[in-house]
Amino acid sequence: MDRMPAWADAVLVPLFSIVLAAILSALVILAIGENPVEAFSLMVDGALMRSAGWGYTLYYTTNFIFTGLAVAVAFHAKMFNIGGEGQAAIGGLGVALICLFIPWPHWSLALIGATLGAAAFGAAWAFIPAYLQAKRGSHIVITTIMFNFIAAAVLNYVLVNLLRPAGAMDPATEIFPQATHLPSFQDMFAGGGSLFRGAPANITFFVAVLACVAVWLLIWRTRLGYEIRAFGHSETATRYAGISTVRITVVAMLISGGLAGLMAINTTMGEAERLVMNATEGAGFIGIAVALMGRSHPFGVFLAALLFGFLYQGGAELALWTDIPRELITVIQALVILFTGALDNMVRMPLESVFGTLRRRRSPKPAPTTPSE
Amino acid sequence: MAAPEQTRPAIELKGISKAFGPVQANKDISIRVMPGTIHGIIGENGAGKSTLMSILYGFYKADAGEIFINGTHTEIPDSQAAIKAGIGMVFQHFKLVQNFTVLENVILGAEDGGLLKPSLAKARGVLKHLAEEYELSVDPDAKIEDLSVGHQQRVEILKALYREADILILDEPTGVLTPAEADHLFRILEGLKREGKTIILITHKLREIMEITDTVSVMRRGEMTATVKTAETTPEQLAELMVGRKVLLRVDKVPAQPGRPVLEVENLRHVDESGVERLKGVSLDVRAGEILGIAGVSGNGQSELLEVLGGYADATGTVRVNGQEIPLSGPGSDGRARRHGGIAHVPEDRQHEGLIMPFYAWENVGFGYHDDPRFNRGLLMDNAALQADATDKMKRYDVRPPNPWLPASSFSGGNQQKIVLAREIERDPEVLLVGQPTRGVDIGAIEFIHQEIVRLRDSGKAILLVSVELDEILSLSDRIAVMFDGTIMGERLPDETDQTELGMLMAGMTGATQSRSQGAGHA
Amino acid sequence: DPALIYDLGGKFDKSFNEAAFNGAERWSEETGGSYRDIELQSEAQREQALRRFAERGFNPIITTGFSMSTPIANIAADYPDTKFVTIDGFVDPEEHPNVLSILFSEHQGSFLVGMLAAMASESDTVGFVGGMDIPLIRKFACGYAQGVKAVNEDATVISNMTGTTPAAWNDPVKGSELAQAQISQGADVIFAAAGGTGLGVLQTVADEGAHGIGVDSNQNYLHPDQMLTSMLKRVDVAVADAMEAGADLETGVQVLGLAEDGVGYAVDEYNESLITEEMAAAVEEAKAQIISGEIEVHDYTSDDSCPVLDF
Amino acid sequence: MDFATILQVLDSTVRLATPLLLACLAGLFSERSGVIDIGLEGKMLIAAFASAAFAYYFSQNPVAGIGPIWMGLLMGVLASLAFSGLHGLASITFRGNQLISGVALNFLASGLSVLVAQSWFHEGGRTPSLPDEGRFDGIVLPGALGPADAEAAGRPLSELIAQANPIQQIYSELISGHSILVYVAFLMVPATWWVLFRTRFGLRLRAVGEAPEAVDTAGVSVTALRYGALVIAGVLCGLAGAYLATGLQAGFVREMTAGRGYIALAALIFAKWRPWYALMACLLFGFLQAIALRYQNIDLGAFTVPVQFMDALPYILTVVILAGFVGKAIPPRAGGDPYVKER
Ligand SMILES: Nc1ncnc2c1ncn2[C@@H]1O[C@H](COP(=O)(O)OP(=O)(O)OP(=O)(O)O)[C@@H](O)[C@H]1O
Ligand SMILES: Nc1ncnc2c1ncn2[C@@H]1O[C@H](COP(=O)(O)OP(=O)(O)OP(=O)(O)O)[C@@H](O)[C@H]1O
Ligand SMILES: [Mg+2]
Ligand SMILES: [Mg+2]
Repeated sequence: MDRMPAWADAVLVPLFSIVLAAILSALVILAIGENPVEAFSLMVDGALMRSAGWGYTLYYTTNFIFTGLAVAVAFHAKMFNIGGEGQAAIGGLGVALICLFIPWPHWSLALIGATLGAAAFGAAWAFIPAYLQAKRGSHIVITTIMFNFIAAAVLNYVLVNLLRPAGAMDPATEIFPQATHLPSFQDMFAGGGSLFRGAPANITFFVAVLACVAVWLLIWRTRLGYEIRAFGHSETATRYAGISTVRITVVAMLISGGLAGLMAINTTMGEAERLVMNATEGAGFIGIAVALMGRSHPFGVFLAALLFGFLYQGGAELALWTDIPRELITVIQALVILFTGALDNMVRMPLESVFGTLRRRRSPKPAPTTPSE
Repeated sequence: MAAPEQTRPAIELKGISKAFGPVQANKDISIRVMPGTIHGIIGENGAGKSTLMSILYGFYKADAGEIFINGTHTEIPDSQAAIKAGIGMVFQHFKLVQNFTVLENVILGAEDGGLLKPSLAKARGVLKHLAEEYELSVDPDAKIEDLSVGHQQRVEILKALYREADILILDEPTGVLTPAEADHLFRILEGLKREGKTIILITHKLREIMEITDTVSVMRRGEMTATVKTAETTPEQLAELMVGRKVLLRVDKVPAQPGRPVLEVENLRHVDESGVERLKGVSLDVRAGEILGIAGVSGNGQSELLEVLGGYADATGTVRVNGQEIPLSGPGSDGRARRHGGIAHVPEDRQHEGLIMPFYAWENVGFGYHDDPRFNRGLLMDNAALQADATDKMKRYDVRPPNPWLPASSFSGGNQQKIVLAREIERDPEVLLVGQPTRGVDIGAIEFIHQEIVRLRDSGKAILLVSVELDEILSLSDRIAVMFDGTIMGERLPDETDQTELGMLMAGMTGATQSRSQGAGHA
Repeated sequence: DPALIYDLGGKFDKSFNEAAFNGAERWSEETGGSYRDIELQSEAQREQALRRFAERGFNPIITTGFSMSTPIANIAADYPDTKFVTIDGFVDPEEHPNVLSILFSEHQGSFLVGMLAAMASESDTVGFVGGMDIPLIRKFACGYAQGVKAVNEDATVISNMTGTTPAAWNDPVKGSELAQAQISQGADVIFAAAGGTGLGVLQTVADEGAHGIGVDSNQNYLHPDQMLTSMLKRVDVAVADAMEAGADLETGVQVLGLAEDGVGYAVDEYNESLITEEMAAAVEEAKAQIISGEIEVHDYTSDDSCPVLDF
Repeated sequence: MDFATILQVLDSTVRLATPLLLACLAGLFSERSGVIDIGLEGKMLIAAFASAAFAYYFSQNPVAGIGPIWMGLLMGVLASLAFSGLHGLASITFRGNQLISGVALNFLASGLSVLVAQSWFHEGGRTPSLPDEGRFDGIVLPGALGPADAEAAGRPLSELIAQANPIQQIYSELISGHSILVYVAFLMVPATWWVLFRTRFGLRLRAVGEAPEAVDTAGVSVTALRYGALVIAGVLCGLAGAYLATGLQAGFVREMTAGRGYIALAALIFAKWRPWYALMACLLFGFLQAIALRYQNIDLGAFTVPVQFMDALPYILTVVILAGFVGKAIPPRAGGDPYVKER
């Protein structure tokens, strides 16, 4: 068992893993009779070489940051929140109600209101599973899966029967009032030019970045975060310390649900400017992959979200200009998750022995030490 | 007794080395053990004893070295091979399936044929036989999780015997046993020895080494420093070989100066989750500047007593600290409230309760006190303050290595215990609850831990000590209460009692020696 | 060149989007022209695809599905020289002169297949399976039920929706069970308007010896002599026509109903054995009356209510 | 609800429960061995695709002596096994994160099935409709009324059954007439119980999920046991997928598992990782769905219960039952942790 330097573990392992995933993806592309080089350059071109491409990449990234953070916070408390999808959907309902029924004078106030609303609704949707887990031991994985389905039904009912403008075909609310429209990257950075033209990335991205910082502070700098982590590692020890397990379970899930709910600001208020059905589009599930890949650390979540944002946007470009089915992107995502997340030791083990050999060569006799002395 | 010189050694290890990453756990170790003997191995925490034995059992693979069993060179790449070579091992941390029955655990890996029924039937017969032969009786249909540690250990031994092991390795078998259980174990070992089996015994207790082994090896920092005939050595000499300096084997303390009662407990009752009454009206008090030792066979309510007083089990009755009644259930009865009320608690199980193993040492040094204003600035925690505090405490308690940036899991048991003690004692509590303070800890660390507890007593604090080590109870306590079946059987003064009498009380027998000096220690 | 954007269901949904694809292919075969198309996978891509195609000079840009109308309204003004077509969606022609909205009178077509269903039913019970409870599907259901009641006032219409998540459109197993349930309640003709889920409905209907009605494209071939008919929605024609017109496409609003042959019912070699002469005559008569306005089929989406069916 | 309706609902329950049951038992084997498997969905999906694709292929290019449906089944199982192997590679051999591996497999199946289907059949990611020889027929048990009787009597089967005596009704409607995979699935329950609690393999399997170090020190290979469990899980998921595509349906449609893998996972937890409870849990889920499908718009006079409510009802009831009656589920202790000897 050889150890390698921390930088190698943090940089080389993911790098090699992604390269492996890319090689396998290229083989898949070859197998369906397309040109992998062309495909990859299209993706990079479309996602990273144009400002609008970035605008899309960052838009998706924003979604994944929120859902990724949501899953990550729950993970720290050793809970597996599969309910991000439902919490985000209900968060959308919160955003819609706040935007539609409160006359906001300015978007900035509306953003604050919607942030609170989205978080409150998302948290509320996580509350019952959390409470049942804490009080009745009902497994949070089952209950959150169930609440995803229930959320879809609620949203379907509300959009078709209650919030849809009369006569409209779309099961969606009407467009939110002008005053609630959030500034997009184009509004913020283009200065009348065509920078970020048409891209949906908006000020919510910065809310997401703030959320990363806030979650980092929460988990590693506050008492609550300390208690959440302690609970996640050892329930018996938290009881010994006098930390209420019920409180931590519920609070961690409320925060998790609230973060998932925040995603709705981006999709609903920032992009669509109305609430549509299925606005979450599976981002809740992507959040699981993002959190796992990001090792539940906000910075890792940010990077993983960026990677998935790139894949989403690159995939869209691919679909636009080639006949490659959109499912290719799903396959690439799967390979990236597999190699960076689950097969990372496949890369790490050989690397470790390489570093081990290097070290032995430098110092022929390993210095005998025992750490307990 | 010992086998004649000309017979080949049952076990011979030559030049065994093993490294875990940068740590050299075993360095060129050679050892011979004659058949039909009991061979002891002692050494400080982390000296490499367990590693060496795990190599012999095929659990770890040695980096270098050879193994000879009964004179023949034997490759032991895995436990299967070790079992085939006639080796059985009882690990320090038992390798049992908790929700299996005894029988199932015994046959696991040694089944005859694809179906369980015949194997179980056969094992039942063999177990009965073994039980008679070696005083190894356990209910074959009991679930492991329902058994006491002592019985669990018997299952481990049965597992080895069922596989017809001729060589039995026991890694710190008495660390978790009561004196009675330990005596019983030694009777079993003597019986096995008579049958011609070879036994390797790892322990931290010199008394046991002296009592039962034929030869003894001492390990230090991965090396085998000495092997001697037990008859030709003394505990003091062994201790010095182990630690590299003179060790005080008895607690050095002045007589207590007890003050007013600080902790008063009256009629404490507690019912556990499965509805069993664990505390049946316990009353006791602990005075300032005294150590009250609670002796008892584990499972008689001592753990529950600590949990209730420590604030994580509900109870009825009255508990007063400095005359102030404290709540025993509902709000204000949790561990946090207890700490604010001046009760500090060194829990019995440091790995599951006292520490968060993946947390850094400095995070653990704040655990339970993390809401202390000293460690907080507004909404955020003041990590710098915590780290400074931890560095300081770790230095003072001689935690090795004194690095607050290591996770708790990478400290040895003794050093983990020091971290917990440092945290609890240094808060200067009114009352200190201590459970099994030296379980699995080497003698060097035991000496230190005992000194610290006495020092706290001498500063006028009340200390409630729970331990299954009668030696520890007898040498540390100023007054001894014996618990049996959720009640206090009686109180004794350490100078006026002995192991035999305490043992009787612990077994629930009051008999003739009825309460020689109730309350006499209060004077 | 023209470009075509399919709705989230994807190009090969065997009904609505596939009809658009077929129209485009036919146009391409007939004229030798080429076109670009894309299957969306997320809401945000709607605008993206529109813009990217417009920027690259594709014209006209044809979209399917009502969900495209809002994105088109958002971006149309940015590309005044590009013509946009929204099939099933509505964009105000006053505000956006470069948009053509094509709407179909699905309720009329559904009415006709409803009549056929009622006439073919021996149990006087017919079924409807919709993909999701949304206005468009209610429009189908309501027209269908009206057709049924027009033939037989006492007939029962069992109406079911498959779900509330996107999986509702792709769960043939659930469709199958719904069909079983309806059949066991007596239904012997079932109209499936549920995408991939509908395939499960039609399969089970065929397995159980009842009759199915397909939707959007002509699905009669799926189960010869078992499919009563298919409710046609000539998205293919609309797409081919728009591509044909190219950059000179006339914008505004088109409503394609029975009169324009925009909707209808399919009779071909796979189902002619099932459509008797009286049935054909009755349906043709009703068709004429609808065109002339003698019969007015209520459109659910006009006032969000249906006179003959509760939702 | 009359007798016939009850029977039909139960009949539907059996069909809906079967894929859940197979997947749930797959999860049971895997998780009992200490490998958490949220990739059930993906394995089912890829098996559904492979079975349909090859059943179709072999119905077009027949191999003498073997029915295309059996080739389809075989390939479905093999596909699922391949996924199981990948999961094992990641989570056993390379000690990776089992959750991530499962998530990745779900994505992979969802993408790969459509991608390959499109590349082979050009029908938009589905397989062509299977001809009859590519599908599993219902089996008419001896003495039960079946299609043959219906043909002989010249009346529909349902009518025949409705007129039979109640025992015969139950027998013919509910018990007889399912595809072979249904019977396999139900027989798997006692089989699983027997293997788990009556055989050496079962003992070791349960042990390795609880305390792998105990198994290791007893001289048994943890790795081999866990791979063994994954193989069984792969086969069972393969059957589940094949049942969806070739038993219940006549072909593969994208995402046709529609979340059943997750429901099976829920059922597994619900069942506390025990085979008979798993049967009960899956039947319960199937029953709730069957009821919800049958009674979509309940008219309560003044007020119609919306379809969305009925649609969500199975999920709501699951939560209620879970919270009210089931209580805490304790998973196999070693679940989710890769076994590392040198801790
Ligand atoms: N699994 C492991 N991984 C890494 N290092 C280990 C491992 N086990 C032991 N070590 C290292 O090997 C050394 C010897 O450990 P070992 O457990 O053999 O000590 P020990 O003598 O049994 O101690 P104790 O008396 O506490 O039981 C330790 O100091 C530690 O650094
Ligand atoms: N994962 C690890 N990495 C590095 N060192 C380890 C690891 N696990 C254990 N050790 C080392 O192994 C040694 C012995 O560990 P072990 O868990 O046996 O504790 P211990 O000292 O034996 O305590 P106890 O006797 O109470 O069990 C310690 O010195 C510890 O530093
Ligand atoms: Mg040890
Ligand atoms: Mg140890």
